[in-house]
Amino acid sequence: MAPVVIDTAVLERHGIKPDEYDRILQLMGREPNLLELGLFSVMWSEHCSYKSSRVHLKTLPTAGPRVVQGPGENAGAVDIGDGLCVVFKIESHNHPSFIEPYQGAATGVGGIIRDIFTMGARPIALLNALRFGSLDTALARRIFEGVVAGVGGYGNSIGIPTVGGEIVFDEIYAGNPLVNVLCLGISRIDGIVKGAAKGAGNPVFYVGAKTGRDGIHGATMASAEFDEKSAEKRPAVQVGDPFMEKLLMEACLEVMKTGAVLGIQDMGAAGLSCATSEMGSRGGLGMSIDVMHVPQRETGMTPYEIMLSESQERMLLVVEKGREHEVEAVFDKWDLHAVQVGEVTEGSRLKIHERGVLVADVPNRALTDEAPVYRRPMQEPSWQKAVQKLSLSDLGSAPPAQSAFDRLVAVPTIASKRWAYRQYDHSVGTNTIAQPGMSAAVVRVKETKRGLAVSVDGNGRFCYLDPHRGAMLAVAEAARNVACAGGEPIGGTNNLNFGNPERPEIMWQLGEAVRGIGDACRALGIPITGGNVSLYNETEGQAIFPTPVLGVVGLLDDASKTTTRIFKRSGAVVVMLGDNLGEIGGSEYLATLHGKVLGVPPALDLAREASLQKLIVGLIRDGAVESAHDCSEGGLAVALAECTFDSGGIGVTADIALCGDKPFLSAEAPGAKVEGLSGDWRTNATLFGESASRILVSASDEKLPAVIAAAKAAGIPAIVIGKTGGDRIRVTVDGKAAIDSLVADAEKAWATAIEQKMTGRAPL
Amino acid sequence: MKFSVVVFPGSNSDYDAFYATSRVLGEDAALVWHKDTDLQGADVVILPGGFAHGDYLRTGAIARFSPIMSAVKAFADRGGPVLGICNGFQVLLEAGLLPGAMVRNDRIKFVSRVVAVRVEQTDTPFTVACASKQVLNLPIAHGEGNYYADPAELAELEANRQVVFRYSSAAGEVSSAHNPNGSLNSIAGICNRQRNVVGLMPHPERASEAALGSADGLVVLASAVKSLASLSFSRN
Amino acid sequence: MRARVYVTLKPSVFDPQGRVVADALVTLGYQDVKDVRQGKFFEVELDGADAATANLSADLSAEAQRAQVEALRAKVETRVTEMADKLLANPVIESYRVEVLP
Amino acid sequence: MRARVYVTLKPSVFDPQGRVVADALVTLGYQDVKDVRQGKFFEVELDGADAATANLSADLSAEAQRAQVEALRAKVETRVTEMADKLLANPVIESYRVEVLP
Ligand SMILES: Nc1ncnc2c1ncn2[C@@H]1O[C@H](COP(=O)(O)OP(=O)(O)O)[C@@H](O)[C@H]1O
Ligand SMILES: [Mg+2]
Repeated sequence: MAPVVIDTAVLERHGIKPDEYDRILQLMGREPNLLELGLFSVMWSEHCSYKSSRVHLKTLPTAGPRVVQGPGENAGAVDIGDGLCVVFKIESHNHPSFIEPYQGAATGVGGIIRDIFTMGARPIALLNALRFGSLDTALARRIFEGVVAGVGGYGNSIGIPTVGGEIVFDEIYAGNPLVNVLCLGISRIDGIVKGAAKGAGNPVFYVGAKTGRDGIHGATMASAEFDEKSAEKRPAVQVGDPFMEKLLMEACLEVMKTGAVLGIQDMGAAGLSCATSEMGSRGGLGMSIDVMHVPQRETGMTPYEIMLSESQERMLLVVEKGREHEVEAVFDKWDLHAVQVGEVTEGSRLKIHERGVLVADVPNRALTDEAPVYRRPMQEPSWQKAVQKLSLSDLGSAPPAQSAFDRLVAVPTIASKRWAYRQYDHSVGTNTIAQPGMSAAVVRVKETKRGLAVSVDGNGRFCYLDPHRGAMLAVAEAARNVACAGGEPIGGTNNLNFGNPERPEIMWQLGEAVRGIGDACRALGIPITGGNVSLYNETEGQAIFPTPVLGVVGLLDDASKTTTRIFKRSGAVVVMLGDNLGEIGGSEYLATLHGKVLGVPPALDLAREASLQKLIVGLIRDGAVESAHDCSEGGLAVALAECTFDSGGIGVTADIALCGDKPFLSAEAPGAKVEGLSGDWRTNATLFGESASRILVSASDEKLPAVIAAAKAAGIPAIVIGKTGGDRIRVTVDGKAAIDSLVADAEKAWATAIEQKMTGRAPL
Repeated sequence: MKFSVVVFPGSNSDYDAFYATSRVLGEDAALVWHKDTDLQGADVVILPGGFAHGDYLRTGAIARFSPIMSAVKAFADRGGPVLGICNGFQVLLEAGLLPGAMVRNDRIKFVSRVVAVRVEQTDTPFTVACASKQVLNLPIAHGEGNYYADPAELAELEANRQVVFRYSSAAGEVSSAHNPNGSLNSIAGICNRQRNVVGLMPHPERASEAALGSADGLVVLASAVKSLASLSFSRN
Repeated sequence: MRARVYVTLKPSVFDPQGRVVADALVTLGYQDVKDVRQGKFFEVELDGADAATANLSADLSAEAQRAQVEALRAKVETRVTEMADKLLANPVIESYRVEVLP
Repeated sequence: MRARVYVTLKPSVFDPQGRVVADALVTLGYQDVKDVRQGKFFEVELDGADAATANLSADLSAEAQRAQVEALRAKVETRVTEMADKLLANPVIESYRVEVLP
């Protein structure tokens, strides 16, 4: 390669800081050439190296009796019995989705699917967690429309059902939407294949789409803040090819069954650079390739471009020498042509050749394990304490409960997401037992009686107000949703969406959130088996809310025993498990009705949360309850209404006890006392407060004593609040009328709110 | 009896059809690769849902040239029962085994939900076990299920009773309000003149077990088993 | 008046659909097909523009008429280009060309 | 040599995509948009055809050269029309037009 003077301008273009360059010189023992610098640039980017978050991620609990594979591989895996494991991971594609919503989201889906089948697992479900600005703006509508179409476009085509997810709308995400996608697959435990090189002399194969100039420096883009200039340096956005990926998936799963594949890795961020160096360093071996053999879509590509390209739908395989023909035969069947690009070598160097000439020679661990690790300074934001103060008297008067209820059921964050999920094929694969629209998705595991419940949850507002507690609440909510479907939480994955980590306040948010995830996961017995970090989620210096998204997977021994949020019949007793403390800090109610994000998020007693989840899983397993629904955004009133939706119009009559006037004095939140909680304020806090650890269940008169007894044994309050029946949602607070709506009216507002925003007219 | 399910590159409901016929219905079933030329002794052929060849160009357009399609054509010509589900229906249209064509859903977007479908004809191999005007709850999942035929063709289809399924309300009334994609005459499925080749957009194989929300679709597959006793055609 | 907007993926952007069509053509025996790129076009029909032309034609010289038509075409072109920019093409991955029909 | 195949839905077939684009344009303030029809086109690149032209050009009169090129264009047109017939367009709902590029 032609010698290039590596000056500050070159380093800057590669996003390499001066001290990082010193480290490169030290690791290399000489000056790198431009290609080598390119390798360091992409591999040491935040996206690939986790350099800012690594010290924190290390603190997460990752072990457990069921864990088959923890973090570090392409995806995590957890034992589900019968020799099978569930393989899952979550991944973000936030920045590309802002630039090109359809393709950004589509290629995000493609990327996470590859992570799953790379492990030897057949993907059976997709979920997503999305954040957009307000649907009252044309920009948010355009991004939302494109992202949903892209998620569907890719998943539908490849034939993996999108079975659930969550969508939140808040102006804070207007210039930086979040697109987090979780994929889950099933594999035999002994069928897991890892992304490590094995055996010097074994051939290295490339298969899939040809390499083009797309996305060069995509990984570094994902690690840079948006500013006005980024409009110019827009790299070519990749176009997803779900058909190619479908062929790759089928062929790879088939080829892995031959046993001739010793290691496999997809080429995602940082493309061939990442796949070759990671496979080498994981296997403690080297790799030698010649870019001449890499199939190319464009002419005149340089080794630099070939190594850094992020063309989609490509895989790298280490094959047992002598069995090449078996591998080639399978790929040929699928009209894919696997080509040998190099071989595994002794030592630990990544050697890249161009027509036989050595053009890069780097110790592979220098690119991976020895990437810089930063213990970046953390500082609680100066405004943190101020936003936790909530004085109701400053907010004026409280609206009547009825009008607050009417507004809340139709606010896009709470409203039905059917406009989105009706664009997702959720029935393909014939495993989907609980479809989108339920609290958790449930898929069955064919050939067994088992089922898996999955949920993704996160609450950016809570995390903004208190990142530690907000993150604990996210874990608790995801696990509780899974438990409400009858699943015992067995593993988790997380996506950390934050701003610029070079700012101490952002780093503090990240550190606190990770600490919260760790605390909650330890208490609830949920090992974290993987995840993803997305930093620099900022526009013009404005960071998003810190938004950790938790994906929790739960196991049902008998999938047929699952239940949903929906009331099944008239005449059932409605019971609230847990305490109604009227906590309105950070609630949807405050944001929607008063335009404020203030206060402390609800308190969370982790021991009690764990008992509650055990309780509900047991009740569902024993068939003691007919429905179960977690109370979250919109509180008890909205949760009650949601139980009536999709039931065919079964109403409910309930009376709720007024919450206390000092619900905020829990030991965990000193100083968080809300002033002015009386009158209508107190009624609204009772109905719309978002206290954690609450589940609404319905049960028959005969089963009621068993439910009460089980709750008592678990130390969880169980309060009978009403009965199902009629065609109205009637809620009184301490006997005083508060809400009285026809189910049909409330349901229509809830079901069609998003469609109306998107089409500007009432739906058919 | 044996169901042969054709696998095109990009088929994604092939295994679902295989599972429903073999595991749920308990019949023999085989997956047949599109490059093969032999249907493996099929009694019934299913062209499954999916995105054959990515559905790039047009749905079903490239798949019709697959080697296996000559065998499917010959099988159909001999009177063998052929069922095209969703993408399989689109392939049958492109291959000329059924008349008409598909255009984009009238509301453009991909539609995935359960719809009610009324059985219009019970004298096809895939509806003999249905009651007349029976309403089935079946999932649809497609972006291009908006059936089109020119006016003369459409009139002929109706005159020959070739419309086998129509979108309807739960009570069985047909109206534009219950038409999810803009199909002419609310058509959800049709058959050929000989009545042995049937194509439909809804997915009966995805509604063949109560655990999945509906077992209404099983009657479509079970019909094939029932009809076979009375049908006579040569397998080779 | 009518105009067409032709939209194509930028040359640097991979076109999976075109590739599959090209493969299909080769399989069908057209071995000489080297590449296929797929694009789309929109034929936009605008109201009023024709009426405007009609109105003017009567009491003007041929040259003045031609100038009027030219001005109208230019206006349509600007307008449709604006539409392409705003809605019909995605500037991140696509480029477009506008053609005003006679 | 390159040729383009333009494919459109027949006028009798309702074009939902065109309708949606037209509606969107009106919503964006282009009230004078009367109708939009969406079509697609394929740019087919054929191998060898150029080489053939190059070979011939040297020792022939300008006229003969032109005739040769014309013959080649005609050949390409026939060939691409065949492709359109067989694969690129569905005659039930679509019509097409072939244009050989210079
Ligand atoms: N992006 C999405 N993709 C698929 N399904 C979704 C999506 N967003 C929401 N849903 C469905 O709507 C349900 C309701 O969402 P949410 O309000 O978050 O419920 P919960 O309070 O149970 O967490 C989700 O559980 C999910 O099944
Ligand atoms: Mg939620």
